[in-house]
Amino acid sequence: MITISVKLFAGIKDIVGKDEVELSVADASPVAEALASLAENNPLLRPWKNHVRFAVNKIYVQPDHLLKSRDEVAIIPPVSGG
Amino acid sequence: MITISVKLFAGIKDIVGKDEVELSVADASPVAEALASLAENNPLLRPWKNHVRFAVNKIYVQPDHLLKSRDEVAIIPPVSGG
Amino acid sequence: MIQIIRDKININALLAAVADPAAGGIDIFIGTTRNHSDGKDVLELEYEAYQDMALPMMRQIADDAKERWGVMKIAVVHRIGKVPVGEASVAIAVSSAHRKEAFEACRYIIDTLKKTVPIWKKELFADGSKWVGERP
Amino acid sequence: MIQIIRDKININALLAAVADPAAGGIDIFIGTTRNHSDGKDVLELEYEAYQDMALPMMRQIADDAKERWGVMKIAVVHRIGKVPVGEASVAIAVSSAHRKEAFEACRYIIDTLKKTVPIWKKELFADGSKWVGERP
Repeated sequence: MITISVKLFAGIKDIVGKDEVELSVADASPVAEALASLAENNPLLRPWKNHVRFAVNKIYVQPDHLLKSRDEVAIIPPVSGG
Repeated sequence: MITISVKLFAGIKDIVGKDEVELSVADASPVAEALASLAENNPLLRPWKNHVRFAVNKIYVQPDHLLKSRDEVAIIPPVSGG
Repeated sequence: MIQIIRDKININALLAAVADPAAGGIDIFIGTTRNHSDGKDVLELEYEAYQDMALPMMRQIADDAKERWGVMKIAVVHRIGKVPVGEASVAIAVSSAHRKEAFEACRYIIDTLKKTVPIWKKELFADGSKWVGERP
Repeated sequence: MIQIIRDKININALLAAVADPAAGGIDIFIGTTRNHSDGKDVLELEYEAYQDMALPMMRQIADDAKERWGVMKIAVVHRIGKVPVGEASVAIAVSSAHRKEAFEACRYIIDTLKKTVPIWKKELFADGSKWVGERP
């Protein structure tokens, strides 16, 4: 298992009630596992699966991007800046 | 004959040395006559014939637009505002 | 706000003139005097206008843009007289519900103004001056 | 000048940042908060950013625009936290030798920023609030 930090924003942050959580996941898990893992305990997160993007160490990555220990993951709901 | 006022700008004003002149032209002369009439006494104006537009009473008109007494004519060299 | 002025253009005044609580975006174009022209150093610019014709034309161009793009408010200010290098000679602001229309209307206004409105620019060099624009 | 700030955006600071004696034009886009959304009155907006990612992305977008259009200087400032209706949430300024490139680069930057940079907007109504953007 590895430890990753997961940053949360906007609607997802509101559902979880925190802007950052630490997770333990299997080494070389796909980044999408960060959301799946949180959704296990929080059904409200499940419908978000197809509406978010992921970033690892501040760069957008595909959902199948593999994680390493200490990665900074961010779950990015649809952006609305500007 | 009718009397018209002719406003001059930019390079044409510099050649004539005035920003406005009064001219007497035949009634119903085309507006292009305003430049032709000035050019009679000032050869430097002759090459401008195909480089100017005309306005009568503050509206662009074609060179064959016919003049009436007291019209305000303007000889408009190529504009360069902005 | 459609003006020809001799003083420095105040961009905040244009912004205030086009502000609208229903606007989602404002596009502003500012034309500034450049320090070179055809490889020569420009020391200063001087603008002259046929004001009685230029002002109604500027108003008409703004009205046309408002109708064509459905934008909210438009400000067009042209400075005349001497304009030091780097300062604004013209500024246009357009507010709109959506940004696409603000950009397109603003670009239309400056393009049309430059092509049609009777205003002239003279470049002053160390060794003389020259009215800008096609000439014989 | 690439910034995410909590205070009111100062347009004059952006103008100063992109001023260049060789520039012929500056295009500025200002995104302002609208007072209605889907027929409801918006009282206030609140923005949140993933700053550590948003800032480098804003820098990259500006660099891409500079390379693609050959423009001179670019300023991009996004405000976060509460933004009253009518005030600027984002401002982008681009200076360029020629105006076409300033308009196109400015439009590219706001379009790309809105689609990609991790910043979120929440609308506050009399009876609640809502994060803007597609959701489940």
